[in-house]
Amino acid sequence: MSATAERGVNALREQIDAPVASFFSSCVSCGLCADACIFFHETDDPQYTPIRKVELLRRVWENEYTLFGRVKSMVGLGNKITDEDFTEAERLVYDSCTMCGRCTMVCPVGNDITLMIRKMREGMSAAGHAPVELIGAAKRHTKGNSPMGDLSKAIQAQVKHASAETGIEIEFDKPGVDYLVILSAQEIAEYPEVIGAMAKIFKQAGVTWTISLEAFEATNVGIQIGNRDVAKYLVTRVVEAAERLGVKKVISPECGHAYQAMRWEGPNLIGREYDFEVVHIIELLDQLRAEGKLKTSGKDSDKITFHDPCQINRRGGINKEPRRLLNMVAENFVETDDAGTMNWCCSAGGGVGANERAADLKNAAFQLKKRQFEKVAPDKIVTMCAFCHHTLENALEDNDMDIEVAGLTEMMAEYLVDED
Amino acid sequence: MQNISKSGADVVQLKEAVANLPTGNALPILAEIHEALGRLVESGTTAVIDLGSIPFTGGDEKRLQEVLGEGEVNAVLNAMGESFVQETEIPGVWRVDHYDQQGETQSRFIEVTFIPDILRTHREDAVRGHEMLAERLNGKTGADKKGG
Amino acid sequence: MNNPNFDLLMFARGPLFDIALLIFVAGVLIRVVEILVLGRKKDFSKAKGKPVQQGIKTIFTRTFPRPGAIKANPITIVGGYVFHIGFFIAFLLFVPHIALIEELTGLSWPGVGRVIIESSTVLAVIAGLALLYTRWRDPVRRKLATWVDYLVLILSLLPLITGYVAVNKLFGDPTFMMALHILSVDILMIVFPFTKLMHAFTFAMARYYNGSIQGRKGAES
Amino acid sequence: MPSSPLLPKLMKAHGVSRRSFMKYCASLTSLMALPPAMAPRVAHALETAPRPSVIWLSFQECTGCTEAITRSSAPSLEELIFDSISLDYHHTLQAASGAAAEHAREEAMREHYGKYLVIVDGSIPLDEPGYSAIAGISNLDMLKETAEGAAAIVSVGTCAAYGGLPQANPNPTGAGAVSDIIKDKPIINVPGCPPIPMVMTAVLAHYLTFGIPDLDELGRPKAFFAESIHDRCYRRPFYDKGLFAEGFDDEGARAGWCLYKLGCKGPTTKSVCATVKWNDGTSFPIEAGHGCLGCTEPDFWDNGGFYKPLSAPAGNYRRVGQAAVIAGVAAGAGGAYLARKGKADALANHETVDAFTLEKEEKES
Repeated sequence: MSATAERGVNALREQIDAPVASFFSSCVSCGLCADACIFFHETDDPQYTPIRKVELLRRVWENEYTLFGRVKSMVGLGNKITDEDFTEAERLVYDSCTMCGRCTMVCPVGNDITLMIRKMREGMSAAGHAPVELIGAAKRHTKGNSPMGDLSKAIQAQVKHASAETGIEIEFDKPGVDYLVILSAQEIAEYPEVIGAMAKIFKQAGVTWTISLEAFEATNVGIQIGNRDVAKYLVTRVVEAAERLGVKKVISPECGHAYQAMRWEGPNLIGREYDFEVVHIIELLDQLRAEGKLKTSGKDSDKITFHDPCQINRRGGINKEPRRLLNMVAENFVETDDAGTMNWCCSAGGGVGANERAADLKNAAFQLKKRQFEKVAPDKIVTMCAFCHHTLENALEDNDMDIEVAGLTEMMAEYLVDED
Repeated sequence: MQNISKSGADVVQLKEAVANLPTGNALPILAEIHEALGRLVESGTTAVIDLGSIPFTGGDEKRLQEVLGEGEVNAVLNAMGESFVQETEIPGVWRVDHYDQQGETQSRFIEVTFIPDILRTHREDAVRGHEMLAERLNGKTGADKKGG
Repeated sequence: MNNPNFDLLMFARGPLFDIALLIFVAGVLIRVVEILVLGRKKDFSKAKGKPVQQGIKTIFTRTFPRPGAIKANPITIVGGYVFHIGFFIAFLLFVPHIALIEELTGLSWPGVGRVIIESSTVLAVIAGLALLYTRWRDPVRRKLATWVDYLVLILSLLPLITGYVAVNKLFGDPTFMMALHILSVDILMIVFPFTKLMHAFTFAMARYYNGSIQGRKGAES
Repeated sequence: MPSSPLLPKLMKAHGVSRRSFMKYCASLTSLMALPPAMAPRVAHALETAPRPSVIWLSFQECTGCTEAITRSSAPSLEELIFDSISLDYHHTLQAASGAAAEHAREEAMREHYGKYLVIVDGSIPLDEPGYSAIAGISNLDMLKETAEGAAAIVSVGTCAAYGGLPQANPNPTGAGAVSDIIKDKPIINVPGCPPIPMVMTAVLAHYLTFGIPDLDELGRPKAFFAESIHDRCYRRPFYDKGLFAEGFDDEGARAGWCLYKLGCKGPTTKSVCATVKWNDGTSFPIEAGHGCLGCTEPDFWDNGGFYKPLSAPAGNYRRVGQAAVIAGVAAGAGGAYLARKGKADALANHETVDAFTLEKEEKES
């Protein structure tokens, strides 16, 4: 076994806790998680049964954390993990899993398989088996300030552009404001309209905010790779910036894994509570709506459907908020099958989108979304994750489907009451 | 200690519960009787059913009685204790119940026949009767021989 | 002179039961302690929902499948339900079993009649055979299965089958069948801590953790 | 002594009519659990059967079996059966005593060598033959000696049949059953503590008329020991409905519910108690409100307690259960220590990586 493989096994060892032990003790191999998985659903290949994807973690648990497993190892029946095992697991742990969390919802004994995939990726990455594209992104983000490299110039240009367009001044690193806005690289590069949209909404609602040039990037490739050291390093940048500025809250943008990274994993990565709160942009918009600070006029007459980002709804608990907002501005809002908590993944979350090796699987998985959209036949799909937005847009185009995709914040801003 | 009258009542209650509890065995017996009666009519084959060979409680007995009813013949045998031979309301179906001298049940049968064998005078007894009558005609009184 | 069948019965409910009980109780305790001591790190994220409440709630709510699940896996879900319910009716509501539990623990509750017990047993066995079938024929379950999965399912069915045969005297000497029944239970108890049968205890922990993890985020579970 | 058929003569002497004999045979057939159609064959056999010599040996016993058989109301079927045998030795019943009594036994053995019937009640001490002796002869010797010329042996009562009470744990005398000692003679076991008198006489009647009856694997006549008491019990419907007495004086007991939970051994006990009943068909233990003790089964004294439900474990489960908890917690704590240490070591061994050390190292060869 190579030194990195040993490092991987040790990382798996570190990850095992009472929940994991109770999950593996409870699994009865019923296979019900298979149908919850978009990759199994679309390929019918039993190797994609979710619980199978965490077999290495199970082996470490059995060998090292159970008395009977230890006895088995002592008499030579133990099952040592090799480098080949890690290699074999790559396609299961990275290529055919978006960590969408549907399996976690259907497991009759309550196993959080998605959590275990996350833990598996700790071992995989430590063993040197993370997808090269994700490692590349990690390097870029570490060296620069975003997984796409150095986006300092880009963000300044986009903010300048938004200021010019909206006539609202946006100041970088402004102390004394309530909110710090962070953005996903996808937004900065592809959907910068969101900056102007937020500026308009916040102005109307009287929310004071800023963007930090030190830490404007919300995404955290460490979470997707599944490496806590990398993830900690990246999240620390934002935490330090926010605490230096003394903001009350950090706004997690329309990005799925960034919400997980910033709000739920971050404090645990740095091992303490934050001095500030983290709120998702849609949560904040819904709160402003409830307070009457978000006023819109007019409605979009298009047939609109909503795509739930897994990490924000199913694994993030933001379910009703976007629908309340959408109903303010959409005249003809229809849901797809399984919408809400059990919505299907866009097909490329959890690092799958960046992973070249997984391209075919990704396309196969999208067929499910395609059928769902075809059934509803919307004019427009609204979502609240820039990466879902990006994936859907490209996949729809590849599949010759002429449906517009939009971000929810942007759409809300479009129908904002013009008070001036 | 329990109140005596109360426990006495309990015993009575239990006895009654036991005595009247049907096991449900009357029904198959009745079906068997019906079939046997058919054979008797068709081919003259007789049949005997031993009521002691299956659990048969007071409740079952009652049910049997209800269906079969009471017929025309009612004979009492006095042979080592009493025996009751009764034709039921269903001609051809007889109840034969043997008791010992103490009046305890010895055996209980249903006979499906034209006449239960036990009612007939048997040849050996007739022979003995022939001898007895001759003795009596020879001047001896029957009285001193009685019970001998 | 001995009755070998009775001797086997006495062995099954005597020394072997003691051994089985020892292995079962000690084994389950070891397994549960082993899980609990691993603990989990304090979660520093600020809870949005109510993790403890939702954890407890999920222990119960996860009993019911999500809409549409039955259509995708009818044999596993319906069979699973019928098997579990039938097994527990036969196990927990048959009075001789209650008498056993009362003897062991002092706890007692009313039982039900033979019709319910026996129909439950028959249904549970049929369901168990269906589960065995789908484990063997369905590609997903077949690939997941190890020989232990088959063993455990068969061992769980044996007490039902032998019990039914013994009580109804279907074949074999009833005392011998009763001995086999108790023997099968002894074996089930012995293998219990070493196999997936442990889910009977740990499912509550797993569901609790699942519910509390989701609950912290205010998400459904 | 005449070995010609005695019964017809006897009946004639008593002025018993043919009709009485028919009635007797019908009842006897019923008692032997033979189909009623067999009655004429029973009658024929009784008329022609030779009167056998019977030697009754009593060993480690309580005389309950003899009491039972002689306490049936007289004159009864039982008595008639006894009238039709020649009871040449029975040390409780015989008038002779001392040397004369033993002489009678030896005489009968000599005269009817190969033809006489031996009835045994009581078990035989094997540890030390001196534990039980008659006229200076140990039970073991007397049994062996008497059995040698016997046509068959009837072991009456559970002690003779299976060892019974004397054999109960810890079996201080090393008591054994007749069948443990005698291997070369037909043995009919009529177990029970005591056996039902009618069953004893019916077995004798069967022996007299048709010879050795059909026996089960425990040497018991199938006619009387083929079915469990539970299957023939009038309380069975309550068992099926799930209605059980919880105590001897609760509502359920008063209503006559099933006694399973009070330790009734009916389900594992084969006997005709529920149908033939006791005291001339008056009642039987379950009808009297007490569970069956299982007295027709081997080792019934040691089969898990009279008042414990059959399904209750029979061993030392309470102590075992406590031991299991202690062992479980101890081993669990041990396992826990190892697991925690393993995890602590893993955390201590954590090699912090960054984006640039995520790639796999080349294997060093």
